[in-house]
Amino acid sequence: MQHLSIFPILIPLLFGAIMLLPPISRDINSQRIASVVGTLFLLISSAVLLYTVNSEGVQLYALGGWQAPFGIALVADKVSSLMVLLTAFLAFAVMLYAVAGQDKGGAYFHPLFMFQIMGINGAFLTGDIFNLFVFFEVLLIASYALLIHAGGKQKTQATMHYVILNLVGSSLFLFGLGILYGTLGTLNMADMAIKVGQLEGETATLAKTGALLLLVVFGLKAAMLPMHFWLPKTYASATAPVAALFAIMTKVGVYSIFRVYTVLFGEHAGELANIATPWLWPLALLTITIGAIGVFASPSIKTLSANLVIVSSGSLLACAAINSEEATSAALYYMVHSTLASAALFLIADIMARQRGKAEDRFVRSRPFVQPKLLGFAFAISALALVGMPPLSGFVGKIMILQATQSSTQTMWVWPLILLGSLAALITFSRAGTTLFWRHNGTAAAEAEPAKKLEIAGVALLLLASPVLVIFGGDMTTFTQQAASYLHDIHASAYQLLPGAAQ
Amino acid sequence: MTAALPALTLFLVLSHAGDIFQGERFQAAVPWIPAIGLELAFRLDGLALLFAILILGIGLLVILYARYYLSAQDSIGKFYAYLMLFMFAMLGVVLSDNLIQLWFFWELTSISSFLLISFWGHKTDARKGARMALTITGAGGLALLAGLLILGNTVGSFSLQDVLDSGDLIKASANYPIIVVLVLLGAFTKSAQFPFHFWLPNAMAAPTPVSAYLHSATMVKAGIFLMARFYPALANTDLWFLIVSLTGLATFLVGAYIALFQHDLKGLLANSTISHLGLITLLLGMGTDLAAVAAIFHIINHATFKASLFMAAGIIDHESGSRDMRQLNGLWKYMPYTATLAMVASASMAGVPLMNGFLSKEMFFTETLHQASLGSLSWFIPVLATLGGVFAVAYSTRFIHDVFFNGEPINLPKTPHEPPRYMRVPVEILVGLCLLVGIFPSLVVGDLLFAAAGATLNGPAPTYSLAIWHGFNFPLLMSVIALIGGLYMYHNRSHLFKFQAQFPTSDPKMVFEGVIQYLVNKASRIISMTENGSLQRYIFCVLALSVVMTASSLMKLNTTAGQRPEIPLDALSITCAILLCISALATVIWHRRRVVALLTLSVVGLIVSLAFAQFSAPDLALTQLSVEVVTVILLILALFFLPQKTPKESSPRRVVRDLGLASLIGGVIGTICYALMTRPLDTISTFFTENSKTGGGGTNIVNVILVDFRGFDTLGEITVLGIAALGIYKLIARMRLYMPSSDDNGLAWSEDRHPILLAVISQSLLPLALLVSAYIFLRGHNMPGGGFIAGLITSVAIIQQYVAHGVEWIKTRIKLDYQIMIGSGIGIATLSGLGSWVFGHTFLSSWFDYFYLPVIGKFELASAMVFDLGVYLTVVGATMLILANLGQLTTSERPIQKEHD
Amino acid sequence: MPFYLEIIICVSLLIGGVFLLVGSYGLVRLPDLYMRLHSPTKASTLGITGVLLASMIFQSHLKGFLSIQELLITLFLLITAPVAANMIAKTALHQRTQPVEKTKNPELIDIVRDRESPKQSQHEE
Amino acid sequence: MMLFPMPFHSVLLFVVWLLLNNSVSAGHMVLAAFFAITIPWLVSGMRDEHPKILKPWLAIRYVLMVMKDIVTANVEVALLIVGPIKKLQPGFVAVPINISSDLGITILASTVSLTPGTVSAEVSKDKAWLYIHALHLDNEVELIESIKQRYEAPIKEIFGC
Amino acid sequence: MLSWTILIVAVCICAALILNLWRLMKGPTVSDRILALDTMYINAIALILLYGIYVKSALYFEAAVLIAMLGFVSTAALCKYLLRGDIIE
Amino acid sequence: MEGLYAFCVGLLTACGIFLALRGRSFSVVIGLTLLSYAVNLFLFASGRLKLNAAAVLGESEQYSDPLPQALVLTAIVIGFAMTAFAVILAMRARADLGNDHVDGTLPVSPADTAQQSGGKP
Ligand code: NA
Ligand code: NA
Repeated sequence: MQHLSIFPILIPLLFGAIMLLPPISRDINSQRIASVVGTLFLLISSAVLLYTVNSEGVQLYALGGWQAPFGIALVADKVSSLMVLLTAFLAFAVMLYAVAGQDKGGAYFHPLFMFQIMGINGAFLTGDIFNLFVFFEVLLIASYALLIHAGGKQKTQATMHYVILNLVGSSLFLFGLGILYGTLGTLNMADMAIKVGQLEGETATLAKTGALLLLVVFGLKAAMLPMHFWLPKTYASATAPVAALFAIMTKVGVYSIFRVYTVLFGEHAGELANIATPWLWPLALLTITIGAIGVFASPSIKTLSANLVIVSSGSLLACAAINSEEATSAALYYMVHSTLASAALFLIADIMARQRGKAEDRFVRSRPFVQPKLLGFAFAISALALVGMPPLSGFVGKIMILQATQSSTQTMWVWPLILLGSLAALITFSRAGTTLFWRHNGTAAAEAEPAKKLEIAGVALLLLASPVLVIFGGDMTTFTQQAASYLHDIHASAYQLLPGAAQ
Repeated sequence: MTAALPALTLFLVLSHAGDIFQGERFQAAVPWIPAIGLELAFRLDGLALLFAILILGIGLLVILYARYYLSAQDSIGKFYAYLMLFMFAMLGVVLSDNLIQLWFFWELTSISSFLLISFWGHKTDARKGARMALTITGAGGLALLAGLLILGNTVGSFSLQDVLDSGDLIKASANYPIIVVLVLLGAFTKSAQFPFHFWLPNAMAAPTPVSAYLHSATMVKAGIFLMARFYPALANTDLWFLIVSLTGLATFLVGAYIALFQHDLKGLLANSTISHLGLITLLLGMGTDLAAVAAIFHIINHATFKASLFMAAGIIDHESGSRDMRQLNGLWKYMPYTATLAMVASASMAGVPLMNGFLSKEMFFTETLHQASLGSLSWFIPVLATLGGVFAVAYSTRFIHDVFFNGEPINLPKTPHEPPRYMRVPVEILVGLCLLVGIFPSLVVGDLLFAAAGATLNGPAPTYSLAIWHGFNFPLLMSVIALIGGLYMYHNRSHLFKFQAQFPTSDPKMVFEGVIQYLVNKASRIISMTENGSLQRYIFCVLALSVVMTASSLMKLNTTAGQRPEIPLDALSITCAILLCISALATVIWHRRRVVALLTLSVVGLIVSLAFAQFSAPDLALTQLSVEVVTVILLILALFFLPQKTPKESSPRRVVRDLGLASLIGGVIGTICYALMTRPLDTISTFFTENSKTGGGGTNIVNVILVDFRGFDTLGEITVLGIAALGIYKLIARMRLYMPSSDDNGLAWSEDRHPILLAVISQSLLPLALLVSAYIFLRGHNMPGGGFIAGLITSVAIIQQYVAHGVEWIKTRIKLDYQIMIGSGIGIATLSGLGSWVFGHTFLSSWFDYFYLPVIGKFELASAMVFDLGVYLTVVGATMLILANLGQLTTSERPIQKEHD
Repeated sequence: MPFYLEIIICVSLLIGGVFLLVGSYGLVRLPDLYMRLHSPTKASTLGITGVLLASMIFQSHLKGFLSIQELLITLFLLITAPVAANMIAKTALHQRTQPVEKTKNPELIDIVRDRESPKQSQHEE
Repeated sequence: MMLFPMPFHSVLLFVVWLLLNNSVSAGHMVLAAFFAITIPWLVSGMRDEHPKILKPWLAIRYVLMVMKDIVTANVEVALLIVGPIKKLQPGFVAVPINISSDLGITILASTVSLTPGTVSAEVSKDKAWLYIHALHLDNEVELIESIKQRYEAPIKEIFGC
Repeated sequence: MLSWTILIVAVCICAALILNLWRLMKGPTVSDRILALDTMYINAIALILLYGIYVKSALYFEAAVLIAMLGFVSTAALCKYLLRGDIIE
Repeated sequence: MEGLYAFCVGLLTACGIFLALRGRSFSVVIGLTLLSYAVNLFLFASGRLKLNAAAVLGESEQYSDPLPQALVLTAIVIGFAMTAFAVILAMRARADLGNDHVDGTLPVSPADTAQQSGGKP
């Protein structure tokens, strides 16, 4: 399939547009069917894409027939197609959950969801830095709109903060892009990677400022300290499917950091080699720290999951700072794992909150659940995965990250933080679990609604991923290692993508 | 049913026993996740066999026992599931031949034990006890992981066999102390070694079968197993000896001491377990091969007598309703058979001859005597060991005397009686074993012990004799002292109890919870300090970080100006710059008078457009102008619903701080901007200039870039616009706004809703504006213009109608569904891109050609125009969806709810 | 460029420039809003017409054919300037902006604001 | 009429299109005609009923006259502005009008604004009075008379109301 | 000659713009400021056309048309706001 | 000219950021608008300034860099969409939270505290 690599962008885009048109726009049920079908298509095409990339190598897609570096090119390599498949899987599972009823409570949930996916996939696939900006904006604006889904004061306020911070971030993004274009004269990331190496002297200094501004922007998306403040409230206030979908959002920032600071400003960048590391390193560690503290302080599951997202971001950023193939491989595995696990937890938190009456998902004594066994099982699985305890995928990612630290200084900092972070999560989860499931008064609330079948199916899909990631951990890690070595190999990740590039 | 699986497994394991006794070792490995060193690797050697037999054998007995122990309300299925899970995990630990896999199962034991301890989760004790156990063992597990990873990295392999074979390498490595400490942390926490011992008594909130199984025979032994397993790799150094044996000694004494003062039967047993675990640890720490043998032997013995004692305690609890030794008295009368069994087991615990406990304790005493690692202080160890023995005898005696004799029961909830037949069977078997081992040691466990010891030492086991009688020697003397001293101590226990009562008792549970709560509070304080909910602070952080990052690298810029010649200044530009700067500053100064700020902002926008025009960007000028107007209209709309003035609320200090940051960033950005502009640049843009006409079919290069070279950006851009409109619609749909009845001066609004002149003129302007927008649209490809600007012009023209005539008037006259416009706009743009697929080109490949028609002449058709039409429709649809819906907010008729609820 | 064309262009440009300046000068100089309203609506309209005329001639010469696009701008301005002035006047009246004291018929102001008819109000008096 | 719901606008649009494109080529004629038909057709719904121009030639004469007045007005006003301000005698004037259509009133008001020294400030609710502000009010009655004669009368005649 | 004239006219327009700005800053009423902005739009049109003559290009014409059209809309909207608060009602 | 241009960009940035740091949604929106002007000018300048060089074939002898112009166009549109959303969100926040403070809660102003602590005579 010649056009395979653009499917992950076009499918959600077309489905989103069609859902704005009659007759589908008039009826929620047909929108639901369209959404599920759309995400299923997306899942299939993403899987085929990954398979194709794995068997045939990188898929380049020159939009409009204009070859890079002049036109915009999509680059489906192992890294991006993995992320796209992850997004598709997440989207499908979350959509199953959403169509059970959470999509009500506001207009346009389905088209917005589709556009959000489109933005995320676009950001993963694009090989052009300005196009990356555009897709960032697509996913951001869709996320703004989804955040306010189903209304409420907290949502409004959290959205306000999120929107304005990101507007500032977008401005910085453009400043950074302007500087990079003004020094490199090109926008294609592969072309930039090649040209960066030739920069010297003051032009290089200028380019560095631009690169660092981009780091701030990506750091903001990835919730890097001190720019993580927006995350807990934003995620905790979002409607469950939205929060679950947001689990991938910080990963977009992390992914961009990997793309930009390993390919563009990696080993080969001459004077600008590894410019992000001195900043990423301390900030990543501090992010893990504040995330772990946040985990410890969390009063409710949603906040807990949000803080876990921060911890995972910090861990991924630490991998980016280590800047080695092993670290990147670890990050890729961990990214897949933590995205799905935290998404599942957001959904479970929602089901729980709906069954506990006023107590919602807070760690206080309350009425018992309507479906204690089901929820307990789901909760336990997601908790184990997120804490990083065997037999679920968290431990693999954790060990990979630990193993990726190379110098003893790195080990000295990363290991205690990651392990203590796990301990904080373990303690909080055990406190949470025992309180939520065993500290009861009264009987199950009459108005509490049990989880619907589709909701369970969505959660189950997400949870199932975790053991699968362990069982097929060997294949999975082989894949991430290949993907990582591709990313770190400038000849593969830059020179090969430019038909006319001088070697 | 449940028992079938363990029984089968036990059978399988035992079927290999013969070979193992011959010194064989079974190993099997399948690769799993090589990236983390994990492979599916199992080994069955003497040590593994010993533990497997313990786990499966006692497991079977516990399954049988639990069948009678649990009440009808308890879900026995759940219990068995957890138990099987635990059994599986334990087997995994002992059979692992890979470090990571070992840890994998190690953590599984923590999890399954958490589930078992909290089986009665409705009880506070159970929840807290389980949490504590999980926290301690979990923390230890993490330390263990770190230790194993370093160990594996040091050896270069995660295969257990490789590790065991590289003892010298490990001990020579600089990492050795770290490895030892981390691995031992894992072991000590699991085996409840001092100072981590406190979780074990609190884990007694679990059902008794769990205690019997986990907290005597198996889980707590996992830590011991770990030390035994890594014995060849890590032991036999001074560091090992110091840490392990001293910890073991301390645990041995502390456990024994505390056990004596427990009133709860299970509490006594738990602390006695701690003490015995300490004993084994002490043995493992000593570093001699014989000590290791003694340790292994005691593992077997402790498992048998302690499991039976727990079961007996469970029977007592079950049949009398209490475990409090102050209530329980004289049960001999009610359950003599059980009492007998318990007495035998206790005797073993106390180390009475003819019992298995005696044998291993003798070996223990022997080893303490041969210990010289503490130099001249080595005599301490046998003395303290004997003291521990005294306490052991004392609490064993208490267990028997205080429960089965010592008067009549007090206020028992139930009248005690013998348990059901089959509930006793497991106890009988275990007690029988105690005796059998005690009397015929080498016959019963000789082979097993020998194989296990060999496996532990990763070599041949030393020579030892498993005899009941070794003649009169020091160990025997120590045993005698312990027995007599223990009985004496028990007899005079009231003094001791009084002595103990002076000390304030502290419930470790409360302390632990208190510590956790303290940490949680601290954490909450930190979080609420950092995430204080102030957006301004968040923005400040982002900006401060970016300024620190950029400024730090900008410092290295020696000269700001580059080589590129600058354009000379002219009066016009200076005037415009003055206008721009003054207006911008005025906007800042007057930002609290909102309407005025809006006016000055408009000036800024106007000048920016002029600047674009001046510097050869007519398209930008046009776009900026039209966007500017729509933005201002939007802001005016917003002004009505927002307060019209801003109160003054920033403190001078904050103003200065913000001014500082703002000017710093402004300075940085200005500097970079200047530095960039004055340096030459080699760009890819010549390609666009060369291919615009030939490849894109248009002379307006910017537009060709927008709809062709980088049409994908534009597709994204209109999607953003469309999404924004949808989002805004969502925002508006549930908005309930304040509508001021007067302006900020308190003046009532004018009554003239639609000024006549404005209304009439607007109607005339509309067709003209549409024509202009058609013009701009059509010429866009070749001249400044295009779908976006055309769309905005159309929108502004329609908005003008709204302003002049109001929503109601428009509603009756115009039937446009803006949502459909957005959808079809995005759809058309996408489809125009998909069209190229038909011709085998990539998405958004453009097509254009020149045609000739009579009369009309030559004209161009291009797919880019279809794309641009999509842009146009989206822009109009989005802008109008926003503004028209916003306008409807104040009309008497609320917006039609398109919600799906 | 032929000299006569250049002259015409220069003259119209100068007229335009001067009138624009005068219009803006009046905006600064005149004492009250109602009077200021006159200067941009008129002086500036003529000023812009001058510049437009010059531009028209110049562009026609440049392109070699009659370029009268600029008439469109004139058309727009002629249509919109009076309405803009009217709206601003209405706003000023609504906001109780007082004219200079020497203004004739000051009693009309309240009537104008309320859009009453003068005789009617006189009757009521 | 179905084809040209707004004949005046159609003509205007046709001309303006050619103006915009600076071309009278056949292709642009066709396009101009196309827009002259489609745009009025599109927006005809968005209109109140307005009187038709009954006397187009008079209308053209009126436009030319106003043009001339605009030039004089501008010169006059310019002189007033740069001249001594103290001598200026501003004032409000109520002009009675008896044009019934909104379009007529608007045209009158616009004309007044564009011509010597006067700005239309307001139209009374009953549309019987046009309030104007004069920059220099010598003779109120004369001003009213000149407005009525010079502008109101032809407008009434053009639209026949 | 033309270039000199352009210079003079440019100075005139610059001066006019500065005067507009002065009125915009001075006020005193919001109506004054709106009037100043409206006049500024007209001067900006003149400026663009003059620039077009200066650089001998017709590319800037549309910008002038747009200012003429859109400037009015924003003036009208601002006035409507001051009159009625809600500009689309 | 470049210096003047850069100065203006810097000033706009500073003004925008200062306003974005104020507490009220309207000020923030105005500030972000100013900031986006600065951003657009900056991005535009990354292609270097050229006079009389519009990127339209046949209209000038040399052409300014068209690529940043196209980028700025995209940025303007996106900025517009974002600003629009932010404006309406500000209104929604006022409706939901009762005030227009970006934090949704009114800070205790120094004046108020002074009044409270200063005590009444
Ligand atoms: Na007793
Ligand atoms: Na309204």
